[in-house]
Amino acid sequence: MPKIPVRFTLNEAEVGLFVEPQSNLLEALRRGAGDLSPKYGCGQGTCGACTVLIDGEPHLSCLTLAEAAEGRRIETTAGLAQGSSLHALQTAFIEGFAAQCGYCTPGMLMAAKALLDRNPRPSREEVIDAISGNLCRCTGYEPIVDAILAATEGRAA
Amino acid sequence: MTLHSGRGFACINYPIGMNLGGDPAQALVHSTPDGKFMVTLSAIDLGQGMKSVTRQIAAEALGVPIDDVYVDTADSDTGPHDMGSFASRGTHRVGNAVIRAASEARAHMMEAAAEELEVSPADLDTDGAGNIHVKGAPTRRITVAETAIAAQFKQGRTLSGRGIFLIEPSGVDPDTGEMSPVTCFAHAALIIDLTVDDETGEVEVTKINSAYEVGRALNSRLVEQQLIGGAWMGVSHALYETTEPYYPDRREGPLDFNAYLMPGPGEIVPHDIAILERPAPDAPFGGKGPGEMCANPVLPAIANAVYNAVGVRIDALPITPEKILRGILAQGGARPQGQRG
Amino acid sequence: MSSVEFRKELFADERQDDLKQIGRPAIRQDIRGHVTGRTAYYDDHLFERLLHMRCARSPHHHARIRSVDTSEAARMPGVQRIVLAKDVPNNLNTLLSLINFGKDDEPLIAGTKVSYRGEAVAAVIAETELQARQAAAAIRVDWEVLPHVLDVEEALKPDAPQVNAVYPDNTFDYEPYDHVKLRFGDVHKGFAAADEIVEATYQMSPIEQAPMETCGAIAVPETADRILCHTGTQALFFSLGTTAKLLDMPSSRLHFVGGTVGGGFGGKVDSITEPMAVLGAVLTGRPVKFQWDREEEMQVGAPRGAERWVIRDGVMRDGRIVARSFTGYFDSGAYTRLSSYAGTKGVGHLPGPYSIPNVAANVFCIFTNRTPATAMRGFGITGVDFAIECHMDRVAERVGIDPISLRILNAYRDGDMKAHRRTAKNTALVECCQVVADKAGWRLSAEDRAASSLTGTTAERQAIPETALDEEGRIGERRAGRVTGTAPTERSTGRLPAGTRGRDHAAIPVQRPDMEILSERVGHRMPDPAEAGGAPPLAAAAPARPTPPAASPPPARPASASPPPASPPHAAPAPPPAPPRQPEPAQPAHRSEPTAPTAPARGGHDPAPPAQPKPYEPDKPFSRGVNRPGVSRFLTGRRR
Amino acid sequence: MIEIERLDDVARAPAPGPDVRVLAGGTLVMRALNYGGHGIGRILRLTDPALREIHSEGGGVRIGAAATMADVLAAPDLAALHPAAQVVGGPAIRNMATVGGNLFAPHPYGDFAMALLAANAQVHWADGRAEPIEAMLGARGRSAGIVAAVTVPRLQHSEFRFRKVSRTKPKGVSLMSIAAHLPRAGGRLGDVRIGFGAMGDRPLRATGAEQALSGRSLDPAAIDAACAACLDGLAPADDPLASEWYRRQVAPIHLRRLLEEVR
Repeated sequence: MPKIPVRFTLNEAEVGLFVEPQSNLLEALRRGAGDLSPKYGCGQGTCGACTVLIDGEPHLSCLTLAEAAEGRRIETTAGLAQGSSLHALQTAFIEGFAAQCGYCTPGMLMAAKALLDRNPRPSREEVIDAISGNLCRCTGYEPIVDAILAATEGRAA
Repeated sequence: MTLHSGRGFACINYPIGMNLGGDPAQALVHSTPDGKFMVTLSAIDLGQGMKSVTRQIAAEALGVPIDDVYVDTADSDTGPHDMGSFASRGTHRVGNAVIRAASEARAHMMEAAAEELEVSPADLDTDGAGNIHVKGAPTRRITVAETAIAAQFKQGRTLSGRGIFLIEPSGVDPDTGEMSPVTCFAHAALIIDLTVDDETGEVEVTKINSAYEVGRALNSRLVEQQLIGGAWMGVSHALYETTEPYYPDRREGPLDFNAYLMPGPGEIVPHDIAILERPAPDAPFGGKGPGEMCANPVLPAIANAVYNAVGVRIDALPITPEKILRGILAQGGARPQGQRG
Repeated sequence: MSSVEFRKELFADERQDDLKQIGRPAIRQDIRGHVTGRTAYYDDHLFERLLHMRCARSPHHHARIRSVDTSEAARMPGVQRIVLAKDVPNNLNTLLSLINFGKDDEPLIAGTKVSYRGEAVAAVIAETELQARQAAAAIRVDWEVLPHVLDVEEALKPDAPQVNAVYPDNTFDYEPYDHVKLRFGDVHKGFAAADEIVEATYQMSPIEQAPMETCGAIAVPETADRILCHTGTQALFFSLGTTAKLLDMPSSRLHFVGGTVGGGFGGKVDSITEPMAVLGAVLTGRPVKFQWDREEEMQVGAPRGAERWVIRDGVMRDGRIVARSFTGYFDSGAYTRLSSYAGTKGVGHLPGPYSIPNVAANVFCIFTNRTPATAMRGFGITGVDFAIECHMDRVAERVGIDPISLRILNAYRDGDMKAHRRTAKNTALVECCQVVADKAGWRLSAEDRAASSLTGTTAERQAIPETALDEEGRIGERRAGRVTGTAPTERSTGRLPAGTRGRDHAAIPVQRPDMEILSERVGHRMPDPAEAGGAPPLAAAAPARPTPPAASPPPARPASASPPPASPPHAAPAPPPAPPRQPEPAQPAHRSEPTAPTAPARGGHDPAPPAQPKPYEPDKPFSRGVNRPGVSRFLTGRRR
Repeated sequence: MIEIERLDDVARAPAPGPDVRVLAGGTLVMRALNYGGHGIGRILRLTDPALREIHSEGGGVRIGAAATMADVLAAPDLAALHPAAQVVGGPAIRNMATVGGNLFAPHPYGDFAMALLAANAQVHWADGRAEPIEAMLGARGRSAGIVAAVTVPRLQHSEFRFRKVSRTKPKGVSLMSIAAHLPRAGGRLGDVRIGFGAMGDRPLRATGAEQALSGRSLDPAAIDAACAACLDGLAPADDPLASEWYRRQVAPIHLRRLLEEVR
């Protein structure tokens, strides 16, 4: 089957690719666009490691048809820092020891960013809901929730 | 419906670094011309912090700031042999190998500095901030960077070291089971508070208090990461996880994380930890490696707490609402065992 | 919500807290990579013309393979190669052969029989993952379904289906027995003297390691006729050595890169994806990725095996446990993987952190028709601890003693003799009990609060008692129906005199003095060489016997399952005969000894790799994954 | 793959059948494709924005089949259904999972469809047919066609209750879910509808419990009767989360808790 052209913006840069029909956005981002920050964890939509933002909202790239990204605005963890200046969430994850193996971290960060973009001062419960689709096997979640809350406080300061 | 409170206790020891077959680990350390040190390993960092803890161990053993040390792992072309990261052997085996490699590199560094300062190496010490000075005369000093430059470009000397750590293999006597399984043990004791819903069998763990003895916390935050995350995994193993819900029957095995159950961020249990440190003589700076043992006491403590709450002993994991409810019904209702402690 | 406190006042006199780097909450070296998405896991390496490999798997628990029809699959779009058992050069392995433990019992790809549901029978290599999946689904296998067994105790019965031809009795061979024995004192005498007997059975469940990154590897043909393999293994040289062995290639042709892994928890020691990917790269000459999806990770990837433990305690009214016996069953699944080791490690852990004068255990590693089990966080210990600590509460209830008080009463102290005949040292169980009780507001008696790990040992607790021995459960007896019991037998056939023990095993000393850290820099009391032997200060002079050499390959089992010789009991403390170390063709881990004529040195343009592994040559790159302890080539040269 | 940009073009599409699947949010079809897509012959992708609209229509609300759970949560008119939409996965899934897709979600999924069953929704097919949701769910897997929308009656938030029982929070899938429409007039219940999710191969009505409550006042005796009869109409099975035995055991307990919340 012929490949299909698709264009979108990835972290504010224009991207044009040819993708396999029926392939998912995760593969298009990783092998097509070379952005390796979203991770494969299940291909089932049950782990959240591949979470990216599409037009500002969190989506699972493994369950998104690659060609459906046409014309959309995609954000990944690779675009989170501004140059060498880290996003408040990134700083909070570093200082809060909120990652161990780090494999869930890019997805966690995007889920958290979607929340903070919409709601800069979320409650603990709102943070928990925001990352509820993102699994972590190492940390027990508490350091992650604390780090996201710390990032919100950091922003307010 | 009644929510019954229960409290359970368990304590354990944990063997650090299995040794039945002999399991060596190696490390290499060398300096760059500007006095930074590279540690080359084949150990694996699977999240436990191998790169970070060996970096800290190397910095301590070298006597230099941690920022001046980098750890590279694992490339079989450059990293020396290592059996792998399992059985709580990482910190113990690799850490000891790193100490040996770093100690040899340090000896060369002190010899090079001694030549520059025209004193005996035995009269020198490091200040941990990047300087080497004469003992008792902190102003008579040379930086590690100057030492490395002198060693490389003037003295023709490398600041490098090799380390291997191996405990000779132990067999098992087939008649008595006599063996030398490990060289040190970590310890833990833990108290779980929970509630049991006597109509549904649902359990909510409300509090964990724990005391973990880890030899020495080589990095206090890495230890905290292991203990918090490990206790979470213990709760998960106790109450949720199985690949075979109808064991030994193989049917209905979960195929995704919706069916393979693990507690989520909505079930975070407050966990108050006390860390005890009794250094193990043969462990790197006494540290025993807390990564594996931290989950273990949680499982029985939860089972014991469930019994305390409703009088039902669940001896088969996981402790599901169904098993608890069957137990409650079989005995004609919840039988709280009274407040503990 | 959670909190951490350091109880620095405890054991303060054994520790200096003025180290400069150790103890600091230094930021993780890898964290910046994690939060920027720059950390490179094995799958984060891009290769042109990457191929994808997927397996066709057994739908049956147990079946003979009559034939495999790959014709339809081979014609499907994108398919480059179909891989069958015959394509694996040395298609039988066991992981621990790298440390000379156990017999090769598992194919990489099944050729004649499958023994668990999900076992691979073929692999497809195709241009895209979807093509590989669809072609794998088109492979047709003619199965002859066989009876299967899924329960460990059922598997021990003489008429149980035979799971694994290499171990025809469905038990791992712990020569000369079909189980690991622990014998310390005389438990049956202890039970007879006890006021109460408390017995219960505990069952673990299979548990998935569930790392967020699934197992996988990418193999890439590299320059110099080598193969580069990016891998998520937890054990780089385990995987490298295993790959070299299965593919019958010198390990120096393999270049493994890993070290940054998205969680492991034990499941990434198994080294299956690496040989598969490397085989794919060898067969196609292109980069090949072999990666498990989540379903495979959950049902094909080895879980922590289920364990069943029967504990029987003899306890006095005052709470002293005077005898404890265990019957343990490790469910290994269809192949050994690491379960044999779990059995041994679990036995070394018995009877938990308690001083009990009479301890016995029979622990079995049993083959069933389920997914092979392997390591997981707490390997060999988690299930034992669950059983022991549930049991301690049962005992406490029976004798009416506070559960923590019962533990402190029986807790091992420095100097106590453990059941595996080594002296306890550096213990801290009592202090952990006291600290946690204090934190949680669980009141302890003054006596319990005053207890200490440093004191409390006695000459009696330090002694090795006279020990009842037996020879029940020799390999093959159970299958022949001559023995049915699994618990430690009451019929002892001999007694080992009190005090009998072998020598301890210590760290190999440093090669040169300057590799030793200066004692004043280590931050704690260094071991006293006089204590190194582990002789307790109060112990009576003990007859010693050497322990057998480690993990030597067991001698080949007698072909006939003839009745065991009625060998006399150990009348005197004599060591069991150490089996001679014999080079076994299927276990090349010790091929470091030159056993073949030296091959001619290979030039830079050497054609095909030699079919036979080369003998050990100290000046060549590391061979065969694991070497003889102490002779690493990295330390052979003279230092500058 | 066939792309349908406008709903009017449905006629030219092959009829969905066993090997033709409609791709909307992707949570079902993309997952199947990622795992080989076995049994999928063709995929219909619908991109008509009209399919995503939610608007008032007559006495009820019309929800386009491609409206996501997040769209439902943003619609004030659907406040009574918000608790059901809120528990479908985490935020990313809620941005993707559609109302139409939920109608076809296999056990243990389909909590939102179950709520629609209790709400007595109508299902509108693209070819113009409409049928009660119960009929549509009953013929699921055998029917051909594309669902364009569902309409739900306007529900008083106070008269509609939803409860999800899952092992993990906040995202766990259903061990069971319950929705109850409990219209009241003059202190008495009108026609009660109670749906159960994960208690059969599709969302099912607890007809016994409905009969025990309809026309009665919601007093302890009625609740007792409803709970006693609540398994009528349900067909639970073993799955990895719980056994049939457990589901039968606790269904009355959870129904009671839901009903007692209302009182």
